[in-house]
Amino acid sequence: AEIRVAAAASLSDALRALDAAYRERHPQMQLVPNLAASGTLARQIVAGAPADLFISADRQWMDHLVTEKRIVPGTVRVLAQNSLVFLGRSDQTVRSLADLPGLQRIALCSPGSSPAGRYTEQALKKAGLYPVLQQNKRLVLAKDVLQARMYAERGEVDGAFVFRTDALLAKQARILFEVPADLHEPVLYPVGLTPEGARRAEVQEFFKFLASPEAGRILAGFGFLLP
Amino acid sequence: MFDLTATDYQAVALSVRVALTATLLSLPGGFLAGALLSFGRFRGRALLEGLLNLPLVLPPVVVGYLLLLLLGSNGLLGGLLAKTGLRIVFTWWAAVAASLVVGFPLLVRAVRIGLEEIDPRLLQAARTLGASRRDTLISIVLPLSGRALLAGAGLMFARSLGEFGATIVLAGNIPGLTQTIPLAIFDYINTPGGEGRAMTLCLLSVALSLAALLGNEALLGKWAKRSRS
Amino acid sequence: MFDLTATDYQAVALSVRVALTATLLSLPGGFLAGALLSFGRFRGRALLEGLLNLPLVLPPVVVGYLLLLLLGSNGLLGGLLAKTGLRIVFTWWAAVAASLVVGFPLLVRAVRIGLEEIDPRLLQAARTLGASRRDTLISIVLPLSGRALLAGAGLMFARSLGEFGATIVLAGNIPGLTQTIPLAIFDYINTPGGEGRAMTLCLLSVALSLAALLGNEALLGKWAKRSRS
Amino acid sequence: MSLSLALQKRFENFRLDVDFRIEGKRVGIFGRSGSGKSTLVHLLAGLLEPDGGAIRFGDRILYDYGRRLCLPPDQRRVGVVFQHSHLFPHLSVEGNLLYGFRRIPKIRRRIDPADLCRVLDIAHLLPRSVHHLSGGERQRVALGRTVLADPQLLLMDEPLTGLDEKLKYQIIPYLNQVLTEYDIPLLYVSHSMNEMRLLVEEVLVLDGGRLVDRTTPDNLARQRMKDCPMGYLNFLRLEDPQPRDQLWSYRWGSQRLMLNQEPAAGDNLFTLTARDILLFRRHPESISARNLLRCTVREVFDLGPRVGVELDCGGRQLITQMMPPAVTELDISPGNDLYAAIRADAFRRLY
Amino acid sequence: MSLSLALQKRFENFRLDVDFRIEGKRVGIFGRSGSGKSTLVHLLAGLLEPDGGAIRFGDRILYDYGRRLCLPPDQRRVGVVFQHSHLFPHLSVEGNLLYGFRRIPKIRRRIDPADLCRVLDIAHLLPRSVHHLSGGERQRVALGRTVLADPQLLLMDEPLTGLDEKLKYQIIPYLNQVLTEYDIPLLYVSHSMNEMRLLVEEVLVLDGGRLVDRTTPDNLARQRMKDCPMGYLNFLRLEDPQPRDQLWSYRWGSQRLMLNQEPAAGDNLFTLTARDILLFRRHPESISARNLLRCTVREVFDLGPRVGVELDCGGRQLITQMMPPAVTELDISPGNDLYAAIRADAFRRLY
Ligand SMILES: Nc1ncnc2c1ncn2[C@@H]1O[C@H](COP(=O)(O)OP(=O)(O)OP(=O)(O)O)[C@@H](O)[C@H]1O
Ligand SMILES: Nc1ncnc2c1ncn2[C@@H]1O[C@H](COP(=O)(O)OP(=O)(O)OP(=O)(O)O)[C@@H](O)[C@H]1O
Ligand SMILES: [Mg+2]
Ligand SMILES: [Mg+2]
Repeated sequence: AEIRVAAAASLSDALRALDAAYRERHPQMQLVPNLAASGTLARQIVAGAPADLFISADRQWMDHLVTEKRIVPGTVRVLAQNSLVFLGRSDQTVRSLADLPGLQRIALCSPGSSPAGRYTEQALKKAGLYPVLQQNKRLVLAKDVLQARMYAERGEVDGAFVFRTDALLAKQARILFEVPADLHEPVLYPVGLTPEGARRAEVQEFFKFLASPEAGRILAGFGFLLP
Repeated sequence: MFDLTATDYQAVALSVRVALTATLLSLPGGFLAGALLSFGRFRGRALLEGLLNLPLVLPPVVVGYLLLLLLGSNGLLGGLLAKTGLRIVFTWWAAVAASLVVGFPLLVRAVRIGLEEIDPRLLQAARTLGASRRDTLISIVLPLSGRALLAGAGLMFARSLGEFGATIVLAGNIPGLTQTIPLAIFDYINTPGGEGRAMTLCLLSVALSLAALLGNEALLGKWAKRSRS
Repeated sequence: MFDLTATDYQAVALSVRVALTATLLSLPGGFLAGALLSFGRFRGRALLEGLLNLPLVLPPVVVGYLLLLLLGSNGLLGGLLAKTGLRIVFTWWAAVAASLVVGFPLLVRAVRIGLEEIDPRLLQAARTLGASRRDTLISIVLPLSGRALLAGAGLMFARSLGEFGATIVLAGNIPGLTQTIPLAIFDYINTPGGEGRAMTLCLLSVALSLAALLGNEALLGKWAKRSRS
Repeated sequence: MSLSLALQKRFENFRLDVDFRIEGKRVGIFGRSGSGKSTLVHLLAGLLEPDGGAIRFGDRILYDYGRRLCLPPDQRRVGVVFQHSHLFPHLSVEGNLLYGFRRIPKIRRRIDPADLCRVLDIAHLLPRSVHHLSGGERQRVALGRTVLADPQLLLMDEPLTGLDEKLKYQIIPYLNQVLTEYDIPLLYVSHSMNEMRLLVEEVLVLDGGRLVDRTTPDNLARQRMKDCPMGYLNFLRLEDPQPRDQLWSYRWGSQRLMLNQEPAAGDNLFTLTARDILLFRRHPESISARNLLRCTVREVFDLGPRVGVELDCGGRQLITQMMPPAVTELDISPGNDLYAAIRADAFRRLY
Repeated sequence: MSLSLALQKRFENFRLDVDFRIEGKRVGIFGRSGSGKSTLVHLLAGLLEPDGGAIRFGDRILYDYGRRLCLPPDQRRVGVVFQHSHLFPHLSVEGNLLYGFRRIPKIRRRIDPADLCRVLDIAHLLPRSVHHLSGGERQRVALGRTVLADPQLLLMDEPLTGLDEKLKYQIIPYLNQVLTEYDIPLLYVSHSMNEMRLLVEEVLVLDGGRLVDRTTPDNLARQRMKDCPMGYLNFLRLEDPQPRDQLWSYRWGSQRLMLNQEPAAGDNLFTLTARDILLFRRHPESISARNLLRCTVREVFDLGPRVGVELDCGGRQLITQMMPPAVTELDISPGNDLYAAIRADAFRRLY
């Protein structure tokens, strides 16, 4: 049988590993992933997309679906956590948020469209840096984390705010510093079942697996933090 | 570099199927719409024109959302279709629908340019020989706009191969089912070390459309320039 | 519903500026490329054709990425430009460049359809009257492809207004600097509850292109059908 | 045909305003370049909408401004052969020929395409594309195409202009035959007086968009005798050829004429210029001319410096011309009898 | 002009293969529809590439297959007036006329556009668009456009076919004048014998893509006397008109002729059909004809059933025709003297 998983694109690799691990135990089960931005997935599910399980990169979209009655409220829980880091070329000497005003171009994800962006905005605002950087047009808003990382890697920007898991995949760039966790809401990946999913026993089964230590190990292997 | 997986091949096959289907499906409508806009004199012509061009002006993602609103199982048309047991969203037909809507304005415009260069005296001659308006459209205008239709079809096919934004929203990104080449590329870019494969897929896509375009050109060449008498 | 912010207005103004600039800049090249492909018989014609159509086939994001590789500060051309103090990436010129590359194949194809419908006997007449090949191109072909150029320009303008994928990569999404309408829409649409504003911007965009298209139509109408003698 | 029309059409630099009624089966439209002939043809065919007026053909109203009625071209059953051929470039010669024909219900088809092709000498072109036909070939195909569509009224706008003389005179009798056989009325635009006289019964003369004269082609030819290098051309349709004395004797009305021309299959139409006719007041005792006809003067008319004389020869008309002194000398006035001498070699076969 | 060409060109259903050399200034190309006339024109102008052969014009090589040389049309300085006008639709009449003219270096411009417009009667059309010109108007503009481009060789492909007779004969003398004044050689394609005789010195006859005859237009006209309804047409260029006895006396060679035609400004070119000439063996005592010329038989030639006679009248040539018995009766053979009678009203003004 198929388990239809709508998952944020940043989880695609982890999901593939989870699928492989789960199939060893349940060879008859097949994961059918639909990978896109959380917002896209949420809207698809609202529009009636077939999905059993939704893994969002963001609380907001999960809440949105709960209010739209497309996610069963009691099933929502946190699958994994992530943290925000500043990624840049190795030759950069930036050490903390305080060094940012000296930079020319800083990439972050668009706060409107991407959770990473929203967290970054919160942190920068809390640190009192946002208005300055914004006014001097230092901020380049990327569509998503991938694009922000790509700017950093190619040196188009002096640095980019991305998730830790994404930063670990960088080749030319390295993590310059971690953004203090108290400057923004926690970065959570909530998972929840749709009403269709909640009705299916095999989906419940997989949902349980996601909470298992084995699944936790796999996620940790990709750099995620466990709740 | 050419170590493509089974799903990659599926993506390629799906892309070709989707682009071809979208192109073929759109030809009759494209010709009619072009003819309507070129020769028709009716109220709301500007509106129709605007509506047709909408998909060109809007970001494809938005087009995808609007289509989703329309065709989704809770949507206006989707609800009706669902009653007949038809389901478009998240099937490969959704990819076809996305390509169709996004590429249609390109086709129509190509057709119009061709139509407007047809010597009206040929149409006059046909009318005096007893052909009605519609008959003239089919027996004279259609064959004479063959080149333009072909050129538009080439455009449409290429555009369909590259269509991403509307497709990912309307069809979802489901490997083997709705994952066309651009979506697969998107996936690889999201994967560490996937760049090589992404590149391979890009090249494949380019090769495909080049082949299509060259075939198109060859056909165009054969099709003598013949809208003149 | 019409509570647009200042940055929204900036986005609208920027979009118009970008689309207009891209369209105007591409016209001469579009005409020349169209003429070259229509009349030229040279080696590598197929290659040129393929290259020109590349932006059509590739997902716009990929096009943006390739452009970034070329024009980025570490890119092939970008490095050279940087030495002259010119910077394209993350400026509004990047948005222009993205629109230009993505819309160019559409323009060229429109021009070609027009060119190929010109009565070759007119060109023969011009040659026997002492006009060289180039002279004929300018004094006969160019004015006679005015309609096609105009139609292509309309297409290009509309496509530019809707261009998202390549722009966001090459120009970044910097409010007030490089944020065009589609980028703004993208932001709103990905925010729960942002639909209203996204819709408003969509409507604005559509209105803009409708106005452009209608102006285009009016011009086309004036421009009598005259590639026949 | 009974065609009545009152039409106005205004262009920037030109205004057509006509109002007339035609009863004949064959009518010509004559006029200088730019006088509005082609415009009239387009208005009649429904290809151009008039500014006002009405067109009635038989009991059908083709156009009526007052009643806001304007039949589309395909419902008028008015065939047009244009000045330029306007062949369909995507169809073969055969496809072009049969375009209109195929659109007639089978039971109404009356003309055999193969027949027509033979006469127009285009049978060998049938499978070819129309792209590289020569000028004359194109026009013959266009002609065939229109006739095969079996129109109730045929408009022709200088259709034979591009053809060489021989072909032209080969086509005319066939056209005549088709039009008669299938009873198709003709409105024929041309600059050629000969074509007019061979094809039409009445001529409307346009000038500056107005009807300035309506007359018979014969009369028109008489009027234009002085402009034409050959003078007036008499057309004689001769019958019943008999060989006699190494020549041929043909019947013409109640008398016989001697010609040096062999008869041809079909019609025997000959021309005789006005200047080939010698007049005598009394029977000349001996004359080398083989034909000496008794005839009566019907009419004497002015021709600029010369004088035209219309004779009645046994019921047939003959026109000749002379200088004013000769008129007095021969006492030529209506009702007087004369002798007309014509050489056997003066006749030219037209077809 | 000294034009030598050897050309081959093959189409699916047609093959042109010619090899000739022209020395005259004015040459005509005559032939039935589909004989390859237009093809030859296109090859000469460089609009169609031959399969092989060579074209040499004066000391310039326009094409040589062996040397892989093929001058482009704009470097050939060969002007073409096409069968259809091919006016540039985006230019006004004036823009069309001056298209080639503007491309000549200023110092080389020799023809005054205003002059030409007057003669072609198109001055009033100048500001108009070319879209709604009538057929004749279009062709006159095309004619003017080509002449204004000042070609070294002018090719004309049935350029006057669409014009009415009057206009045609108005244009010919001017064309003659322009060609003479600016020394432009002419290659003229037409079906019209009269145009040929008025414009060219030599005629090449094509048939089935091959040169089957080359002759003078006069000879061609003689050969075709039997086909033509009017017989042979003598062209007489008369000079020094003097009024006499209510008529006009003109000088023709060493003698004078009486005509009833008033002189016109410029040339006085008249036609006289072969049948307007009466021959007498001895001086007829009295005759109403105002002209009685002493002449010598130069040549007697066969004309099917009839006989053509070429006369020498005081150094000028006159051609007439008669039946064989009359030849014996009048003892017509080369060298014999005769009298030719011509009526004063037998002459027709051409221009
Ligand atoms: N659609 C139009 N718009 C403006 N002027 C026009 C239009 N059609 C014709 N004319 C003008 O009207 C006049 C009459 O044109 P028309 O074609 O009827 O002449 P015609 O008698 O057929 O001449 P020809 O013998 O040369 O063919 C011309 O002066 C022409 O320029
Ligand atoms: N490009 C071509 N391809 C094939 N056949 C051609 C081509 N051009 C001309 N022909 C054929 O060659 C023959 C000669 O054509 P051409 O136009 O030279 O005749 P023409 O002597 O000018 O006749 P007309 O007096 O009717 O104009 C015709 O049978 C024509 O169909
Ligand atoms: Mg006309
Ligand atoms: Mg020809």
